[in-house]
Amino acid sequence: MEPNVYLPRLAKIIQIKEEVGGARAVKTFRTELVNGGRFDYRCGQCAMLSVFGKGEAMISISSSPLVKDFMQFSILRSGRVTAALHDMEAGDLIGIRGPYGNGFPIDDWKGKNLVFIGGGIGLAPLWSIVQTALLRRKEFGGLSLIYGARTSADIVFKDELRELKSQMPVHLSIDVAEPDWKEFIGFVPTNVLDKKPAPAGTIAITCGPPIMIKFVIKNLKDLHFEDEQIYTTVENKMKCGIGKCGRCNIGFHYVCKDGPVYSWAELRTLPQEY
Amino acid sequence: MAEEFEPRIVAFLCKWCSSAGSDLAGVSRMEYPPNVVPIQVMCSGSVSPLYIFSAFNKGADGVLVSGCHPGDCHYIKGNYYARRRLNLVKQLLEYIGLEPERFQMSWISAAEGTKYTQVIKDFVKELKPLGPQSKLRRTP
Amino acid sequence: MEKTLAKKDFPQWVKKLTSWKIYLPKKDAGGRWNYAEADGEDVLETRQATLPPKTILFPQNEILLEFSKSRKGNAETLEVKEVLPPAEPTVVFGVRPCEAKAAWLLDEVFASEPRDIYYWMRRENTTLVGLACTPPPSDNCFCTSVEGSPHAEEGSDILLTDLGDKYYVRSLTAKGEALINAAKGLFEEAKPEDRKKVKAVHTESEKKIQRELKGARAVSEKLKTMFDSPFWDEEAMSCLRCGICTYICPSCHCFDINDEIIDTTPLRGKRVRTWDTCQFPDFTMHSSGHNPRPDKASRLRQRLLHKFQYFVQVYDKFMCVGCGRCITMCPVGIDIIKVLEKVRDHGA
Amino acid sequence: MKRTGVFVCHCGINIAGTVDVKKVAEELAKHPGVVHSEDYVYMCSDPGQNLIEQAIKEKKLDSIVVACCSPNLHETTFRNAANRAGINSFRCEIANIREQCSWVHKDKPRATRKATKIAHSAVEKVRQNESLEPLSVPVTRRALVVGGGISGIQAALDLANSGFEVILVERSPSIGGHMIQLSETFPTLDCSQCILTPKMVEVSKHPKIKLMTYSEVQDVTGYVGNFKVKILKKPTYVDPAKCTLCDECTKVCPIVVPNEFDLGLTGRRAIYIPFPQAIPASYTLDDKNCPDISTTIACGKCADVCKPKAIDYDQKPEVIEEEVGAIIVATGFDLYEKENMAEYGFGKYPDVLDGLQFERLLSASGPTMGKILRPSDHKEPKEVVFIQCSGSRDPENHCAYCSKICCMYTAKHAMLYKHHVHDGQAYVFYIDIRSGGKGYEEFVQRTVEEDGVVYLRGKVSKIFEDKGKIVVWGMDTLTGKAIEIDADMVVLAQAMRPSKGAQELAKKFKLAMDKDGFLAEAHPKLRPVESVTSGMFLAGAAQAPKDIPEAVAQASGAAAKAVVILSQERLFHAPTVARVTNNLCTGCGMCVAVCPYDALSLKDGKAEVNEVLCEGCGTCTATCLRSAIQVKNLTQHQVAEMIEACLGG
Amino acid sequence: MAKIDTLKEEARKLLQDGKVKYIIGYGAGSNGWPAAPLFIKQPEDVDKLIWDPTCIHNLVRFLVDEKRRKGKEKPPDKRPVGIFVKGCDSRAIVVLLQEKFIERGDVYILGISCEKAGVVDDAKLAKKLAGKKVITIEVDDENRFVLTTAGGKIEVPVEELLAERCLECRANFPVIYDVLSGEKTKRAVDKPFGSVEKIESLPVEERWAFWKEQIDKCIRCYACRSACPMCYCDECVVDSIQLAVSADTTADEKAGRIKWIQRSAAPSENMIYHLVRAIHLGGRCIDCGECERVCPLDIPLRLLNKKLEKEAKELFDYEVGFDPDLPALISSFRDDDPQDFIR
Repeated sequence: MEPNVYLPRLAKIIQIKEEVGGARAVKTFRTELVNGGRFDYRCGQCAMLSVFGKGEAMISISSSPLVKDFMQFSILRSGRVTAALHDMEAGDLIGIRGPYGNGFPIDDWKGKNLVFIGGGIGLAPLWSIVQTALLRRKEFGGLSLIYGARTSADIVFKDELRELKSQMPVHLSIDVAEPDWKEFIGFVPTNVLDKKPAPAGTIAITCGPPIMIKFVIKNLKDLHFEDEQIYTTVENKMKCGIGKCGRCNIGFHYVCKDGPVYSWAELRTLPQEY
Repeated sequence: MAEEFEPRIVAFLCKWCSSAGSDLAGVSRMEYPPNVVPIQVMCSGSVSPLYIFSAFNKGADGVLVSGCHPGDCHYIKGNYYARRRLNLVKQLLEYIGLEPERFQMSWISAAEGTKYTQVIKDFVKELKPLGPQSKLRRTP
Repeated sequence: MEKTLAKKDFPQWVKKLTSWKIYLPKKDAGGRWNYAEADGEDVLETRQATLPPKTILFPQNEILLEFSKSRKGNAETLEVKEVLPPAEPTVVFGVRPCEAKAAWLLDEVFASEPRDIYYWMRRENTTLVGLACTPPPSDNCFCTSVEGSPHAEEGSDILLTDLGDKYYVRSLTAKGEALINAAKGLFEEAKPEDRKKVKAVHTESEKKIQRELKGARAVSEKLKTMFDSPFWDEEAMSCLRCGICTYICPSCHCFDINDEIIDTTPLRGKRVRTWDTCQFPDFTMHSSGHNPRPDKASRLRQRLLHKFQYFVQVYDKFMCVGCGRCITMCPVGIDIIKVLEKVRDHGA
Repeated sequence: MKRTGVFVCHCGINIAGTVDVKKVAEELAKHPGVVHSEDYVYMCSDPGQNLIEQAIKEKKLDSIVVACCSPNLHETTFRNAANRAGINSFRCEIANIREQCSWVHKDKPRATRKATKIAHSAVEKVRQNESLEPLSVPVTRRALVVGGGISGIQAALDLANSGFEVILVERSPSIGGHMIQLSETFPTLDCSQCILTPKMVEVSKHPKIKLMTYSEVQDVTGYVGNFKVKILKKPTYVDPAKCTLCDECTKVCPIVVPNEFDLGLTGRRAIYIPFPQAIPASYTLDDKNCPDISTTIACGKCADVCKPKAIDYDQKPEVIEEEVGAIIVATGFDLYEKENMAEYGFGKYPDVLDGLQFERLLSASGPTMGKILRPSDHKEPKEVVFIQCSGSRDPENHCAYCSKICCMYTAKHAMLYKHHVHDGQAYVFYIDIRSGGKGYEEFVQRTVEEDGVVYLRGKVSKIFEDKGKIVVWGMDTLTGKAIEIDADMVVLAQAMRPSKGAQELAKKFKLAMDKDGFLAEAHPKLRPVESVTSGMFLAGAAQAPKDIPEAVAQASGAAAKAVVILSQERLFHAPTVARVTNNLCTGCGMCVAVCPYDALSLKDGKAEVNEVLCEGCGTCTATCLRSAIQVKNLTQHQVAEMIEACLGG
Repeated sequence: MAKIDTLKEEARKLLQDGKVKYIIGYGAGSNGWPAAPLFIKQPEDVDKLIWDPTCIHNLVRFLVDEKRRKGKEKPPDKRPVGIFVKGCDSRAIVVLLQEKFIERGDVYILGISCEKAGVVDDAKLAKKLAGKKVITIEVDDENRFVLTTAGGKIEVPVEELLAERCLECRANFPVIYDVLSGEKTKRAVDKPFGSVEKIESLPVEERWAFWKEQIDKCIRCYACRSACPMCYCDECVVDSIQLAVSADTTADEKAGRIKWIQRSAAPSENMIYHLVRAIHLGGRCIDCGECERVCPLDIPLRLLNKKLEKEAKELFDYEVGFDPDLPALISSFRDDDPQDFIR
């Protein structure tokens, strides 16, 4: 009997970390499959998480594929399923199916500098590749991260970012001034212009709200990045994850299957329906 | 022998009158069948038609809404709106062929423990011969 | 395998197929045609059913799995049970060739990796017996404009052609043959004159198609340039944003997946796949409230582009079989042929 | 995080006798989100509450359900316990498995199943309850008293003497109400006017009381602590500051109308002073009866004779707006309508009187200067029949209720009649004698024993006039004999009714009325002086028939209740109020139309909630077609889940 | 049959003078049905306007789109929209005014009286034509439909072809308009609720059997509510969808969307959907019959709504769509509303 692609595997939440509180709460969940471990995936791929009774939500995997013990998801509390996930506790069971999508072509980037540009919860899909790049540090050139959030409280992976600073330049920003904030104040795209990553031999990978991505790309272009040097992810609404249900369709692509990772060179040829 | 059919009833009781009336029935140890699970609401006027439809959809064999006698509404006039609104619900349900006995409304004051008991007894008695409600019940 | 079957023997054939579940177009009390189960009084007519036989291969509701959940102290138990469609052999008689062709299009979608097991279990268990259209079942038929014909064979396991007192029976697959073999005695080998006659009937039937979209392939090319045109706003003005055009479409296949609760104490429920449509405003709504296709214009554009451009780009086929249902059924007279003609002639 | 704890109370055997409490606790433990579930013999006891507090802390519960008795009993207890353990009061819900379950069922398995469902349903509710804090609003520290009878006077004086400003509004030209019309009062036979007038004067002189007679409340908006009232001050056309009470005007006024104060036994002019001791001491030109005032061309005679030029035809009605924090409604009573008593010839025969008319005859300042004379021929009546329960205790034809004071005032009437007419005979028809009250029973005994009033138990069947006598047919049910009395006068002990206009007033004030039209108290036993609207209180006969001491006591009670509000800087209001989901609201205004408290309004095409006005009834919720308005902590989502829980399993 | 020449001229002037944003009227259809909604922006297109008994659509529905469109315009074009309405359609405008969904100044109403006729029923017409194609339909002086086909003219008394709702119509001329074409001829309807009474007279189980069969057909394409001018909510309460989600919608609000019914097109869910729609149309439905007309499965939805129209009239003496100042049926009451059904 062939495998049923709609059938999730049972997984257990083994750890929950509160990243951001309040109205736009974010929590990071570490999970392992009930029979142990995880399935294979690539950086930038997603998985469909089930809270039985509430439904499914497509979430990007934020842990590195090189970490074998668990799969990690950082989730913004935004709807029925994610709210239910936020109500769960370590030990609770969920369903996971996947992985879905193409993932980042990380092997094509060997020897290149990587600049990660993230906003808000958009750091989650980048996190997988940041971790992987660190674990395969020798294969890449310079690494740096430009990341911002609305307020300092909205910054995810606070502890990890502090640690990360010892391993690569980390440029943080918040949208409006706060008393104790010593780093950049302003939107992420502005911070990109401020930090001026050099395009030579560099791949820029950006992820965040659609409006941020739009201006990050514009600013990268202004910094003379080529379309092929800019990568981003598209987050359309998804239900099946396998390119059938029609929801994430843009042009002849299904984001869940043909995406979500696109170089700007590819993405600009598709209709702007994301 | 098959177990006797015991109808499942949801009762929306106004906190100020009917729910207090059911408390009085309790204090007075008046016995009545345990088929009704009460949901206390602030006023019969707050009972949306959706509650009625939903209860039937979720498997209720009967639904009762009970509020204050006209003129006695704790909120002055909520029960008047309920009376009009739920009359329409009742007419509609009967029109599509639900047995009229399945949806009922009553005025029961905080002092009418006896009436509460009687209404429940009568309701259960009327529902028994009808058997389970499956017309609006969602398929398991 | 090419045979003939006396028309009067058709009910016999149906009766002999005891190990199949049988559907064919039937007229309901309200005078509408639907694919319904055979009831012993079965004749074939060239009528268009309101809903295409897609409802059999890709039913509106499909339970994917069932789950139940309980909790004891801190330990949670969760049971997930796969629910597969019943593996019962099924025949659908009297399928319009365009509708069978639609199955052939759906096959592409559901076969592309990873395969959709729910569709395939039904598809593999179902034999489609097409009946060539003589005459066209609808004033709005335009199959010949979208690389189809009233006697198209794609998707069918058998194609019947009405030759007056008998059917010309052309078996196209092993599934089709099995069906004939189940009632061998009823069939005769097709004779050369039958073949001739079939050809004539087929040619004649093509002429009877009343609607035409000239240059569909050109339309497809043209659509590539039309994405940002204000044209769509104008065309969509009268759209009601209902789902009729897609729900009754033989080739539309968008769906939704939801958990439906049976009981909460303890939690029991099922995960159900249901039809959905790109015409509903919430179809593409992100949970942030952002909607990539926020208006009627972008949704009408999506329907047409998906059928006439995106699908063509991937599979080199139109995702429209020209049955004309969406034209006939549209409450406000949006006519896909007219719209596409306007596309074709746009800016010319 | 959703971590709910469930605590099932045995209540000794009150619950555990019929409900398998252990099983209920076990079943609930299976419920997703329930991380703690236990039973205990008395949850409300100290150890029980400690158990809850401990579990909240140890298991980090964020909400609890206590399955026990009715929330009316221990909701506050357990909410306080929850609060002590660090969770918001609203994160505690009560599942009533005693009054609504164990006490009314015998079948243990079924009662247990029902209790489980009730508790489930409470769990579903509490899981979605928000943590809320009471709403706080500042208080306007002034009061309004409506009605200037004895109740209103007493309430106003008590409030003023507590140091709060009071506006006393009276509809008629003078305060005093019905009490000022009375002769003597039972059981002490104090002179009514003698004891009331000092209080009236005190009102008029009190620096904290703003007296507004001949005025009516037009409109009330706002809420407890912050009412805004519009008061219509009708023109009297006489400036009290200038009026010297010389009475010249009445002498020239050509218009005579029945005198309300004497209940039509005498007449008065269009310009008049209601009675000599009236407060304010001034004349009023009654523009309904002065034929020309409406056209502003009065005959002018009164103005011509008025030396101090106190008469001013140009006075106009005035609307005065006031802000107050509390309102006491003391609108009093009227007697049951004469038109309804045709069976006793009331209104048809001039010598059939009602109780108040008889009071006027008894009064030394009345139309007969205290002599008992028949209105028809001014002769002294020798046989007088008093009929009790006239219009009361008669659900078929009249009022169903007992008017309460009629037994006493009839006894007083009969006694006083005998004191005036020593050779006269008084008969009293009665159903029962109800004389509960200090000195009341003795008073009735005195009437019978010392004054020889004949009490006849029975109903009067017919009254008709014959040869100058009023013939009363009745039945003495004690002897079973038919009785016929040729009376000179009949006095009906008419029932008390809510005063005319009470219904309209109730609408303006958003007060509820009982089935008889009296203003409804918030609770018949425990909140007898509060109305259903918070911040509004009831005093006197507006709420139910009562005698003077009761009215005075209630007035003081109402004043004390008002002081509870006025003595605070800020008030707290239940936070379970409506909330609008703006995205869903289309601004159709249906919710605004149904809100009984005017708490909703439309602003920029969306409904807006005034949280302080909202009482959380939820009628808006059921009306809204879009579920765009919800009451906090009893949202439709919560109810939907509760329905599911009630029917599950 | 009313002539719309004057209305056309009015329309032309309105467009020429820029007094209206655009005009919603009827033009020639293309899918086999003679009339279809037509949106006109240019004065020269006014000649495309038609009026015949196939102008069945209630164009008031498009005011809902217009309101959405206007909400997105920056700055909004506040000119009114010209709209052609029949009697029933005009009542829809009255209800929209009553519910403050639109303001009177948002519309310029071009009213047409149906006079003695009305609009035709598609099924009845198809039956009468028996495969022939109709070119024009008119009403003659003797109140007959004159169907012109390639094969000649067919004359039919109007009653035989009129839509069911027209046979029970109580407002065959607009109750609100800026200009009117045609006579205000009141048509005597002896049984305004005849169709409902027929169902009511059935025993309870037969009523159920009738409705069950009908509702089972529903595929939940939602054409009924999409075509309904009263179903203007951004999000329908029976949807678990998140249409009314905007950037400021909180996660709790989104998570708190109630699933009153399931997405599955199961008979029970379909029935609840239609019941909710019916009850929400109580005191609001103006019987334009669009829900029933657009239903691809021919579910007689009008009969559901008509039932509540009947109850509103009989129980509460409430008539829908005549007075924009009237409070809504369910946001008002009378002290003596019937309560004999209450214990």
